[in-house]
Amino acid sequence: MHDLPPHGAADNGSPLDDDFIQLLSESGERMPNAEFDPWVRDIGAAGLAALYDDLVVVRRLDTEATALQRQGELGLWPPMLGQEAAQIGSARALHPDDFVFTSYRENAVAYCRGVGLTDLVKVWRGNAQSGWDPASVGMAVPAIIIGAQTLHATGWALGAQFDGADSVAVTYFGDGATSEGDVNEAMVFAASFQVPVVFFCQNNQWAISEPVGLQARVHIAERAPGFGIPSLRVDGNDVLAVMAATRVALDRARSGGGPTFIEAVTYRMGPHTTADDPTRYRDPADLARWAERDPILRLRRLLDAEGLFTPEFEAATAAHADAAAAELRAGCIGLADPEPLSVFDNVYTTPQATLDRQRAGYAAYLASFESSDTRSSNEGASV
Amino acid sequence: MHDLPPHGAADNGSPLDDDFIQLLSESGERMPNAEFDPWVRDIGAAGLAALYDDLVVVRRLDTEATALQRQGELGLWPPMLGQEAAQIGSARALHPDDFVFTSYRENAVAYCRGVGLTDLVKVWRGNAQSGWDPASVGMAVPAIIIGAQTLHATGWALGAQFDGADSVAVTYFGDGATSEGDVNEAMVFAASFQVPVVFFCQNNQWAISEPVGLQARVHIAERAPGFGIPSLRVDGNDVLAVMAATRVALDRARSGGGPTFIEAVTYRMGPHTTADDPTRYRDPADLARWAERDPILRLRRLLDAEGLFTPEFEAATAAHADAAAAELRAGCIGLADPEPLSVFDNVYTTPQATLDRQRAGYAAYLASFESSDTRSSNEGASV
Amino acid sequence: MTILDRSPMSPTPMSPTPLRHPNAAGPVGLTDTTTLTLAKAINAGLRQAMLDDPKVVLLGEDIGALGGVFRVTSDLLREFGPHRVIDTPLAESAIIGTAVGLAYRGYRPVCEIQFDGFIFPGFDQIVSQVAKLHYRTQGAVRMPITIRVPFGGGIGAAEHHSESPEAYFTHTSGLRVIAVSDPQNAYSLLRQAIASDDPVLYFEPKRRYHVKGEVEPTLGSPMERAVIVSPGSQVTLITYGALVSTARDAALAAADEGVSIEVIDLRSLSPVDYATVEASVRKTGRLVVTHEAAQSGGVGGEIVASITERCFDYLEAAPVRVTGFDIPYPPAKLERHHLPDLDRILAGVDRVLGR
Amino acid sequence: MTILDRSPMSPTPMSPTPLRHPNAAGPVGLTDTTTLTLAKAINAGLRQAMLDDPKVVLLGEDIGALGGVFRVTSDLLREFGPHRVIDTPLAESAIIGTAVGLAYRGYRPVCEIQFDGFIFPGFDQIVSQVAKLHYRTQGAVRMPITIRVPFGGGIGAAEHHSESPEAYFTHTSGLRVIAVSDPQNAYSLLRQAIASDDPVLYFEPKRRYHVKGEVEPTLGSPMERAVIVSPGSQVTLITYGALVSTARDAALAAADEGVSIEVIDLRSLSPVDYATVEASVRKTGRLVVTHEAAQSGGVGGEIVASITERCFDYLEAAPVRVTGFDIPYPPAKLERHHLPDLDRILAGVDRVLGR
Ligand SMILES: Cc1ncc(C[n+]2csc(CCOP(=O)(O)OP(=O)(O)O)c2C)c(N)n1
Ligand SMILES: Cc1ncc(C[n+]2csc(CCOP(=O)(O)OP(=O)(O)O)c2C)c(N)n1
Ligand SMILES: [Mg+2]
Ligand SMILES: [Mg+2]
Repeated sequence: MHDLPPHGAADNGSPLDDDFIQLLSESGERMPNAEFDPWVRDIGAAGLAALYDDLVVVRRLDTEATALQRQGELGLWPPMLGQEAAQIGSARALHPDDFVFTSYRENAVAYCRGVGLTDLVKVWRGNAQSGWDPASVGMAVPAIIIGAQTLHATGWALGAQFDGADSVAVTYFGDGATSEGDVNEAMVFAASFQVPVVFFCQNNQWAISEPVGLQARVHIAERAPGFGIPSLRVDGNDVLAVMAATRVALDRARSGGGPTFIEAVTYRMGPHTTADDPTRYRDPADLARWAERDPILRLRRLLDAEGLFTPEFEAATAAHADAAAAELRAGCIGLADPEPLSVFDNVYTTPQATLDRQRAGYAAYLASFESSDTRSSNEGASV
Repeated sequence: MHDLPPHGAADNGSPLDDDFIQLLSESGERMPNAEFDPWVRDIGAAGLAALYDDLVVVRRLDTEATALQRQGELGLWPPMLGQEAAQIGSARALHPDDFVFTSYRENAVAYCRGVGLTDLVKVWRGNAQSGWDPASVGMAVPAIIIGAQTLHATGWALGAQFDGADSVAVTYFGDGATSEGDVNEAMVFAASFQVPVVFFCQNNQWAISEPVGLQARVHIAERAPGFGIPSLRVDGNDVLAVMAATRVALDRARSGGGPTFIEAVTYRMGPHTTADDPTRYRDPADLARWAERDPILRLRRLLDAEGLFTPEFEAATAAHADAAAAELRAGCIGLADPEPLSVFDNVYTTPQATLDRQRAGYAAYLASFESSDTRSSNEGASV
Repeated sequence: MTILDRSPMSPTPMSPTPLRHPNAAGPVGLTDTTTLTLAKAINAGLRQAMLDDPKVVLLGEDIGALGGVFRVTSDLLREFGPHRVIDTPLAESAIIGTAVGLAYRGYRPVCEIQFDGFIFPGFDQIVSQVAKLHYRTQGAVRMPITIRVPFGGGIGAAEHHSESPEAYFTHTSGLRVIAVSDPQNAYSLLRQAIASDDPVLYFEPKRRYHVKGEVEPTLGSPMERAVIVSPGSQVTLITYGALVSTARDAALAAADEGVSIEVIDLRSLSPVDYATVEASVRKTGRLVVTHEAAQSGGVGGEIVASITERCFDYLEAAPVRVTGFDIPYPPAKLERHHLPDLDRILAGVDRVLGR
Repeated sequence: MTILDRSPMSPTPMSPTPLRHPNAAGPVGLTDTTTLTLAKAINAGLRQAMLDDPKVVLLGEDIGALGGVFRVTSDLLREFGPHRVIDTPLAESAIIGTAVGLAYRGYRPVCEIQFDGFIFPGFDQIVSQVAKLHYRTQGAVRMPITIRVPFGGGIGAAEHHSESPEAYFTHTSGLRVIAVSDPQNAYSLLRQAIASDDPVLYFEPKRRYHVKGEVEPTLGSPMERAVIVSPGSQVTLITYGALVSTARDAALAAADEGVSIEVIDLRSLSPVDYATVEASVRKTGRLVVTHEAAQSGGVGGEIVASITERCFDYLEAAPVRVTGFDIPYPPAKLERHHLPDLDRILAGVDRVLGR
């Protein structure tokens, strides 16, 4: 019968065990792996450099956004610090016509999809409820309701299957999200219909203040097989391993093999959001231990060992990052405030009488301020 | 990594494979099992006879209720035909101070808990939304919203844990229910809190017209370990195996070992409810195959082989069943209609002004019919 | 790279298009006026919508081989195949959430919720995703999802099978809400709902599924329009769904007593066609609203409030509501003490007339 | 065998019982009038309820070590331990469903929903279980569950963090719905809500969490009662939650212009204290209702309808609603164009006065 696998809650509490796919050690050495190496064999020197550049740029963007928040330019920001490899490694494995469904923290994924830098912060500056047109970048707008997007990905993948398309839906979510009914229902549907979807869980060890051990007593990767979905557990701070695993999953999906679940084991090095205070619940020693496993440091060591980390390369990368940060800052600060009456736009695709009456009433109300210094009456208008 | 277990969807579609605990073969022979035999060693001749009596009585009750529905005495009835062993074997393993949370089909479980026979049909006759006081029998009123009760069981078990009580919550649900978010969330919570709850899934192969293969591509018992919950897969038509498995799970729960999941593999021999027409979706050959595995026939063969199935025993059992059926019929037909104004009772525990006004208005309205033959005005009353 | 289907939407509601399937052996839509039950009219509407637009897919529990527990989807699996008529696992949140994903990819999903009381596990996806995604994306994404819900009581059913949850949705900005009342408008409004680029909750009066009527294969007036089903001059009586027929009966009975009632079938609960309702109330000066749902927070309260705001000077008496009580749905043997019926509606009419 | 706790309920609302914990080192309730923020007043109310009744347990996301994202449960984990303050996995349906099971076993759970917009995954358990189980069991089972929900906007937050979902619950028979507005009633009504044997949705005006006020450790008037927070004679202005303070400001501003407004803080949204509201409207003849939630199907419509029914002959003008628009909650930079503010309320007052 089905007794528990050997590692239980206690192990989940110390997730540093290496029961996962690793291609790059913490000290930056390539670890041979017959099964997964072939999936990143094409990543030569230029590929590694490009990945490094990605990691540095997205960290810089993240830092800049955090600074913008501290300076009052953003209302809030959810940093991804520490999770860069999990996001870059997976997102760089995708095809343009794949489609991504994420939560709020996947800004590095959005960067890879080609989302404009300013568009990344529109929501957090309060200018809009989302930053981009999904069709133009192959990425849905983030879901804030935890787990909701996993069902959307499953539905999109069902559509792709009907269309006979060669496209895969990839959905990102956190360790905390695995407790929500929606994520589990998504696995039920994805397995039942055998649709091309990849469930990509960034296990960053925390759901705000709650450690992953509260959500799950066994490794999160073990959840999926019980739904009939094969899973992979990967070192989420190892950009190569993440890319290899994602490619395996994408390949399976494209060739009709159905869904795959990936648990990328990583760590949220920052607060949950800029409004959070992790000192209330997190042991600083934990953070120190994970700093050793920094995804950027690790790739840098590899590049260094291979003689690729030249001063020119470092400078070019830094310049790229600075330019991106400057673009983000300028774009953010330059965002025009939305028009007052746009509050009524796009509730419906066609006119709706009740709402149109409210809009007319409010327009008249606003106009009354323009026409006089004091507030004036607005008969019949419903404000 | 976690690839799929060897049996996939195809196997789930033919669930007759014997990858489950069996102590009693289809031909009624005891099958030795070192692990599970000790759990039913105390079931001697009298015990077997009592179980047989249970099975016969509950089937008779079920048949009687179906007849009552056909005769217009009940609005609807959900037959459990074929699932008697799954329900009797598990329910007879419980202690009085355990607490049961079921769906609508667990009438044999209710019988074991001591629910009055008439109380079983109150809902289906339309007299009340539930039949009994949960505290008096240690069984919640059935949940019609699929899966909802699994969370209630988990919460009750959490309370039992706080109380340091020796009691276990047992929740029954179907194969279809495993697709609902609630059932999965219940497993998350039960595992996280390690509460004394047993998840008892009657896989009767159907959710109305949908075969279990649509809900799950691997055996349902495989779902739980991914949540950190050990599981057992048992022949649900084998009353001894079901009892043994349930006792294992209860014992684990009582000794602080947390939740267990049991999949009892059985078959819904009847329609989903009396309103259903299975000929639209079910192959009659399937039914014939499962008739061979009838849970009552099987125990009868064992009793026969052991010389216990005497004519006197058969007659006594039949008489018991007939008497129960007669009691059910008389009780059903004798149920007094509820009072009109009781429609307002028990919405709240204390007076609620808006509702009290509605009650007063309706009382006046009803009274107006008594005082005159024609409808009369009822000023101020809100009906 | 075409990710979202940006092709023009299905035929606009105003142009009736009873298409035949090119393949003569394939499914055939209604071509002539036919007598159908309300359930069969919905079935015909689904078929026509599927013929009109290959992106229309049906999702739900037991909608395939069984044809749904009310047989509303009968034959469609056979006619269109399992890629158009999708029996889903038993999970309402996933049914709606999957539909969202299909809409993201350019599909036009029609979800069936088996009974009114089973919509709540899918409530979050409806309220937070279906209703809001068009707004959230500043118009970039459309959610042309129709959610069919058999609703209301009077069928002697067990709990959760007789509810009237429409007000939860009329309070949810971004949704349109329709309730049909007879075979013709069931057919016509379903086609309009499916063709709409907005998400539509489409409520079916389950106790009238078996009532027959003539169905013309047209789209009729726009779905936002209320319809005067029985003209009158002294009292405006507003309702929707199963009670439309009861309200008509009430108007007939009142006529015998010399009272002239104008019965309006709302059809659209969100938005409400206040132009039609206002015109009637300005004429009659008296308003009665009736529905099965609980009174507090129900659709009737909103209409009474809006009409009072809009027609205060025309009202000759306080508007009256005749509704279900503020109770959970009662057991079958008590439901007639909860549901408005002819007598309770007439008592309400008496009240608004000060009698 | 005692399965359900049948012991008499906690101290009745009317008898203030500021109990001290027997163990001097343990948590201590408020004993004297103290100046507290609204958040701290709720914290004090929770503490007192937990001291009063060992069956009171708290469930929610991040309510333990973190003390909740608004710090409302600060220190309670340390004071009462993990069996009374339960950090749950991230799943709202399970939070509510688990509370149902705890109630079945005689507990009195207090659930925290982190933000208004996150209540919907738990909606089914609230509507179909929490609200209905007492009725379903003909009174045999009680559901003394309190569901705390920070609600409303004005804090510049992202989507789903500023909603006002109260009307979904006022339309749900079997629930009581409370919205508090200041530290004192936050404290007193929370204790009453937890002591109630009925399920209570308890809405906290999150943008006023940091506002300070004096808190007396008493239960005050029954939670069903509305309170006149500022007496007046010409217009009745009804509101609840965060807008109570705005309404008071409006009354002050109007007084400067010679208009006398009576401001009523509803406190209980279900049931509404119509006795108090009616008495006021009979006096003033004019009614304005204001809330943040969307207008259609909102609490305001129900009040306007009910008051029109009850006080028609006293009304001198059509009641006026000043509410959020029928839109999804807008982005932070637009929220001031959605939320009623002083000016919009005064414009509504002008309207009801025909000015
Ligand atoms: C349905 C719902 N409940 C609660 C929240 C509040 N919330 C926002 S983020 C979060 C934790 C999410 O943790 P996880 O899934 O691990 O993602 P991470 O933040 O670590 O990326 C919570 C509880 C929410 N957004 N949605
Ligand atoms: C939330 C919800 N959705 C749909 C239904 C309608 N329904 C009633 S029984 C049923 C099938 C249940 O199948 P299963 O869980 O296998 O239990 P069984 O009927 O086989 O005992 C369905 C879909 C429901 N009661 N609740
Ligand atoms: Mg996390
Ligand atoms: Mg079943």
